[in-house]
Amino acid sequence: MCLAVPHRIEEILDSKRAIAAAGPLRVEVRTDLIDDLNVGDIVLVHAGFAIEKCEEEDGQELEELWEEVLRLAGKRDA
Amino acid sequence: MCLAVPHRIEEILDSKRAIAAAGPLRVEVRTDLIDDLNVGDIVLVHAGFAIEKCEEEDGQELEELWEEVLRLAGKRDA
Amino acid sequence: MFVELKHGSGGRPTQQLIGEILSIYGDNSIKDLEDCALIEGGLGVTIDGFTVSPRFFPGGDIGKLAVCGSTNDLAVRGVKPMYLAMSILIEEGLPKEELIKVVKSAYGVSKELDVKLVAGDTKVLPRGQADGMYITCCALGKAVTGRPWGINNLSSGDILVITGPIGKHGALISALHYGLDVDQLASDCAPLWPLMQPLTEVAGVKCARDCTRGGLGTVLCEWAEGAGIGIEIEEDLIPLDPEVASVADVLGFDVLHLACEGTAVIAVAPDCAEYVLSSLRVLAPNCTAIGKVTEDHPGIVGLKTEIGGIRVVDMLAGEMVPRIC
Amino acid sequence: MFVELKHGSGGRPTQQLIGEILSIYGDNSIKDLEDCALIEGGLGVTIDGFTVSPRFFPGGDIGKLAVCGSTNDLAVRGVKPMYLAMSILIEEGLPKEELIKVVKSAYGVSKELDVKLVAGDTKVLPRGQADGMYITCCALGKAVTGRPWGINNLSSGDILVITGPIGKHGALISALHYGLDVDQLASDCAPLWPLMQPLTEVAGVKCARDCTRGGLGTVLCEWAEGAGIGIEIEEDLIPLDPEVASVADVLGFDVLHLACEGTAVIAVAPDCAEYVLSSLRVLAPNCTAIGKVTEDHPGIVGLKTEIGGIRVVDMLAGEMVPRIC
Amino acid sequence: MRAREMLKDKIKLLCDALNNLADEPLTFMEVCGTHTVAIYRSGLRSLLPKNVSLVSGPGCPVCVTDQGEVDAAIQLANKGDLIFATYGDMLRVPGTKGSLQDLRARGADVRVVKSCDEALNLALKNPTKEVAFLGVGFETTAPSTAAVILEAAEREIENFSVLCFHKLVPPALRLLAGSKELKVDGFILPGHVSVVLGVAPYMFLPRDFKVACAIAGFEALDIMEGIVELARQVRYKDFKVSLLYARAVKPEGNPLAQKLVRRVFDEADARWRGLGEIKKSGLRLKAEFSRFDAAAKFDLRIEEVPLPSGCKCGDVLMGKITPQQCPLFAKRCNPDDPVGPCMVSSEGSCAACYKYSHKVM
Amino acid sequence: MRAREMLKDKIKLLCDALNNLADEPLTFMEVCGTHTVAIYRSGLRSLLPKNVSLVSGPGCPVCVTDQGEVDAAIQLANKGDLIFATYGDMLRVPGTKGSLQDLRARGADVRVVKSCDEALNLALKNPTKEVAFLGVGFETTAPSTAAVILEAAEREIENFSVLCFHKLVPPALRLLAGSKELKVDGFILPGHVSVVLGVAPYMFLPRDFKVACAIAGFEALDIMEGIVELARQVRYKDFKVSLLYARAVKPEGNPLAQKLVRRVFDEADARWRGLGEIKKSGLRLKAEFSRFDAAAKFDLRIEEVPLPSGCKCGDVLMGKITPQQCPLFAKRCNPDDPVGPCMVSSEGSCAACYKYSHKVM
Ligand code: SF4
Ligand code: SF4
Ligand SMILES: [Mg+2]
Ligand SMILES: [Mg+2]
Ligand SMILES: [Mg+2]
Ligand SMILES: [Mg+2]
Ligand SMILES: [Mg+2]
Ligand SMILES: [Mg+2]
Ligand SMILES: [Mg+2]
Ligand SMILES: [Mg+2]
Ligand SMILES: [Mg+2]
Ligand SMILES: [Mg+2]
Repeated sequence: MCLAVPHRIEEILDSKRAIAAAGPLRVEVRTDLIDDLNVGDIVLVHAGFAIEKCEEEDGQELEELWEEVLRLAGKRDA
Repeated sequence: MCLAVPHRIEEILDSKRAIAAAGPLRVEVRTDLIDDLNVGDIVLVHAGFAIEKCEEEDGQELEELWEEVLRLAGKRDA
Repeated sequence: MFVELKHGSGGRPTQQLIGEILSIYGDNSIKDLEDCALIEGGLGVTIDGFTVSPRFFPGGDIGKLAVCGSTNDLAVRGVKPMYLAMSILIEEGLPKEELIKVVKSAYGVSKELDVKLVAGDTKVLPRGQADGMYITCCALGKAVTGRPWGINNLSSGDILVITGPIGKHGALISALHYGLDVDQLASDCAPLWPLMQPLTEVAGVKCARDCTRGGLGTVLCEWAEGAGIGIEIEEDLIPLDPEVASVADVLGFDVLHLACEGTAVIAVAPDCAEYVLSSLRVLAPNCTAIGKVTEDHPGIVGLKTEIGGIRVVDMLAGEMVPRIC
Repeated sequence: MFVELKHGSGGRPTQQLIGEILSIYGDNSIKDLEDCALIEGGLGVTIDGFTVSPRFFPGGDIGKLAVCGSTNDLAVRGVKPMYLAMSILIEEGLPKEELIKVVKSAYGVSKELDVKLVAGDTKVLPRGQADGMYITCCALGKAVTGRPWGINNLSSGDILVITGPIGKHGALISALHYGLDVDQLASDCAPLWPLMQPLTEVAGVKCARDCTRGGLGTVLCEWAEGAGIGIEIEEDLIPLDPEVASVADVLGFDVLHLACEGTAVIAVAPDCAEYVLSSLRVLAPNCTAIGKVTEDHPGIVGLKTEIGGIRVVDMLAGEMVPRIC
Repeated sequence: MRAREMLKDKIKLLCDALNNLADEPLTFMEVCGTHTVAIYRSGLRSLLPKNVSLVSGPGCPVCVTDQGEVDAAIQLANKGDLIFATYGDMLRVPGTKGSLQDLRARGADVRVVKSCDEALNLALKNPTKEVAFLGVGFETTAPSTAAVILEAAEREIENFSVLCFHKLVPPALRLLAGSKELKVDGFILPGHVSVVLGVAPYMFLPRDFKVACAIAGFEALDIMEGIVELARQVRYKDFKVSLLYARAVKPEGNPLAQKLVRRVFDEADARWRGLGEIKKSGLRLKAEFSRFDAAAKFDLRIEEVPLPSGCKCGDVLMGKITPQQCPLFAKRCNPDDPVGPCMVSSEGSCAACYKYSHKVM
Repeated sequence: MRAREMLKDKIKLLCDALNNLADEPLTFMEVCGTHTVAIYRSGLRSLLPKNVSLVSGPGCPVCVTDQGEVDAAIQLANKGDLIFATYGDMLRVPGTKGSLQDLRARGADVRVVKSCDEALNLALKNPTKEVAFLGVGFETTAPSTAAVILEAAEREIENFSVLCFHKLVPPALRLLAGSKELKVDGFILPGHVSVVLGVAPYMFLPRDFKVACAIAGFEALDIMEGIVELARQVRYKDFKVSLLYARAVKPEGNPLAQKLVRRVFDEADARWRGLGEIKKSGLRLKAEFSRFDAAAKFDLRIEEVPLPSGCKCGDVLMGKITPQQCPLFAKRCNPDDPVGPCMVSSEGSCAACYKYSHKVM
């Protein structure tokens, strides 16, 4: 549906534009949809627009799922 | 200066245009510069325009010249 | 029906178009699905048109590409490149220095390979009837292998070796075309004969192919379909530069369909795979075995993925355009 | 400096451009000024790009032209055409039927000559980067003459024979290009090998050339300059169709610069001129002797005109454009 | 190397868990086409237990763009002296008479852009020409179209317009979930749409229809996690919208993007290819921006057009049949010469299926 | 065959007569470039007695178009979004910075037309573009330009204009005949110019300057006749304008063509390349047609530009020197890379001379 690739913000050009890098590849992206953007932020880029910042954490529901998975594997208690 | 090639009028298209043939070659020419044009007329065509009708006769001065030439060749009396 | 860009992408529509042309020629043509024909006297012949845009790119230019591309088609059949015939179509208005620069690049590779230019032609096209310049190169040479390399030699158990990371040329050209900025990316454009020559003495080498238009994926599909064999390769084993992976990610391309211009896949009998790899490694340190020929699923290329799943690899189906989804 | 249309006209600017390219290749090229190179094993090689517009014309099409044009370059060196390598550049949007029609024409000539298509390539270019389609043909064959035909054989006294009326292809294409209507005009596009083959057994045949881009005048200048001999031809003897004369008149062209695509000039020793003419006459009833090679004025082609005057013939100097004066 | 081993270990654990959890036949639908492609490309299906199957939903903008909409796009692109800008995805979609790609081959000025922003730049660079952009896509793409239209309005750019066929996912999911013919036990919800929407718009699914739901990312691992979570919800009857893609999706979505969309568009009824008209499932430019509406500007009529005869795209999109069950699949309909839109986009269900599995290994 | 024999017989008779008549060194000037080409192409010079020589006059529109005029043409052709139509002859004429051909190679829309009528058709076919026609040539071509401008006016065509550099032959002949440096015994007058002008405009030549004059056609035979007639006039001191081309030229010329020219143009001073300004030797559009004047419409300035350094075109045009006497001839200046305009047109004196005789046979 919507191919989006994480990019790292390298340089903020103006309130609507930044240079972002997907690995070794640098592109100009629109940043209209993101508040409070900083160099170093990881953003998802879709159709030339950063649509969201990415976090490090997996979130609670994924953690719970993995607890269940490990439990089923006999590596965690029920 | 002004490359002009004799063409034969093949077909009159309108008051300003005719189809003319240079040997086996047919072209459309403008005829604005010629009065009283008829199919079969031989015209000189320069830059897409018929500029004059051609006559069969060589004219008096050319005939006189040839008399002189033949006279000099000893083929005519002085 | 019109000819469309997809017919030039190197994938299945291209194969179909070429098939139609060959069917007109019937028996008056060679239809063995190889990139280079072998005619009497062990002479190898190949021809290719080069229209790359931009004409100058990191790693090469259209002149270097033309000589590499045409002689590589000889090299992968075990044919030593010896002669070139080159035809150049030039758009009116091309700066003369560009032409000279391109010819000098072509000369550079020719000299390196000791290939002689024996016939040439130039035509000039009115402005707007070409994009700068196109080159067609016909390369000729002598087969030096015992038995000619070709897909008919492929058999179950053969090991597939790739000489280096895939997709560099295709990724670079796509990046340039679509305005992506990748400093570190350069085309792999290079002559393959120096790599292939030592292999011509190895009896176990079966077949090789430079992975140009359509990429590694398309070449392997041609092999599988043409020879009626199955192929299995492993994603984890295929060398891939991160730049190429990024370009493919961002534009939505499959790296298996990105063109190489100096990288070949080689099928070798299992007992000499190690020898071939060590021989290649001198000039191609990143060469590696990526899979094998199987009896199973004839006509089909299977890829063992990163997560251990299996999927089918197909030829490129149309024009490669960047996608949002 | 830019490449201009004049560099493609076949005359002196074309020679100069090709000279510059060859000088880059230096010793890595053959520079013998022939249309077809002879390499080891008596193999003849030639390549030519074909970009004719319109693609279909009375007397032929780009496919027929490509096979005739390339194999003719072999034929005029006494090389029997045997193999073809063909590369087609196609503009996106070309109707497929046009492509098929063109390939069928190419096949027609190939079959007539018993020439085999051994290598092929197609590329598709984005709309606006080509004018429909271009073909590059590389033709290969075996030299069957005792000594190779070529300009080095030319010597004083040789008789120059033309195989038919000159300038038909050039006049036709110019007429079509500039919107002149000439019903009876057709290109002379035809394979020359059937004419040349019987001559390969005649020891006195020295040299031949198909009078393509630049026309008979340019070919003879190349001979005179290349071999350091003089040439004399007679206007009255040169066969010329009235259609061609008319097109040249109206556009201000010199018929000696109009291209032929199935008409050759042949230099033969005087003692076998009659034999050659009678042999040619079977297939080329309008062949005729038009002049001779002389010791006088080396490097220069002289034309004895209709009125008995003498003038110098030069290569075509630029692009041929219609003139008003 | 270490990372690869860890990945394989994790996949193994998930497979084991799935085997354990899935004690009855289960059918899950991945709504999003990008999931579809990732599933095929990773060979993930080959790792699933026999009783777990995946069907592909209507999550590809190409596939759901109605044929009448494609025809309107082609009609517009075919006007002389106009630059028609489109995402590459739409190039090959067949309308009633050919595709944008065919038009381009015959001389129309059709340009592939990677973003709506590039289309606006084309308008700036070609001030004497009209530039029309084909606005397709879901909640993910709509905000970028909105941002560009706002910029065009601010800068008073007059030669730019958008042919706006954006669609909204939740109304289509409601239609699917409510269908009697559809038998799915859970949805893998679209990750990037959720980035914009957040979690709330899907809550009706577990609540009203008792189906399992997981918002998942696009790596094979993410998807596998999603599948295991769906199996877990079914097993424990713990139906909810589980957010497994918290790396990118915030529960509230992206409010800024939502605001931009509301600023520029109104919700409107829309026709989905194969599904028919769905209430309030599309976006229409507000009156205030109607000068950027290409359909109004060029007086285009968007007609209702039947699907090509024999094409079962509607059923495929609904998950009612697999692509292989369409009688045209891999015969008259293939990626080189697609009949229906599902065969066009490489993430269309039929194309993905063709590419990765029509040959049985 | 019979015709060829007769032709050769006639030429022989004319040569004999010339030998007989020319009892002193004679120099004749062919004014017209088409004569120049015909003379070279027929090898006629090789048949003349040693004491009869021919020099080429200023009769090629290309050669006499002033460099400032060429620069203006190039300036105009270089404007974007304009179609510049020209006779093929002008394509290679070098201006101060390159030629129209160079411009075209770099992307300007320069079209070769065979007539002014074709240029007008271009304007009709490209209504959104300006079409400018480069109007060069003498009395022969001016009537066609006039006719087309009248048509454009009647049909109210607004995107068509003419950059008008037409020149008139008699004023230039007066300048030549009056020059002290010029030593010619007779003029072969231009046949096709005479078709339009008739005989009267040349009468001043025998009357005021005691030079022989013959109006001749363009076949080698015609020219030979002209030369013999000139020799005859000198021998018998019978100076007049002898009309040997009565097949095409009427004594009164073509009154209709003359009328058209008067209707559309006024006489004006004009600059001739190498000769400088000559009073009333050019044609300017009447005020009534000024909307078709490209120079006015596009505000072009026609500057006075010196000839390229070393170029002796002026002296060649005046017949003061032969092309071979120019130090650049066949060295820096040749048809592939012309320095002066006389080397450009194939009927330019230098080009004709280069082509047919720079190699000494
Ligand atoms: S296979 Fe083709 S025709 Fe059938 S549903 Fe898919 S897209 Fe439509
Ligand atoms: S040879 Fe060239 S430079 Fe000399 S006068 Fe002629 S045109 Fe001018
Ligand atoms: Mg090849
Ligand atoms: Mg190749
Ligand atoms: Mg190859
Ligand atoms: Mg050639
Ligand atoms: Mg171009
Ligand atoms: Mg050749
Ligand atoms: Mg040739
Ligand atoms: Mg030749
Ligand atoms: Mg090829
Ligand atoms: Mg075109």
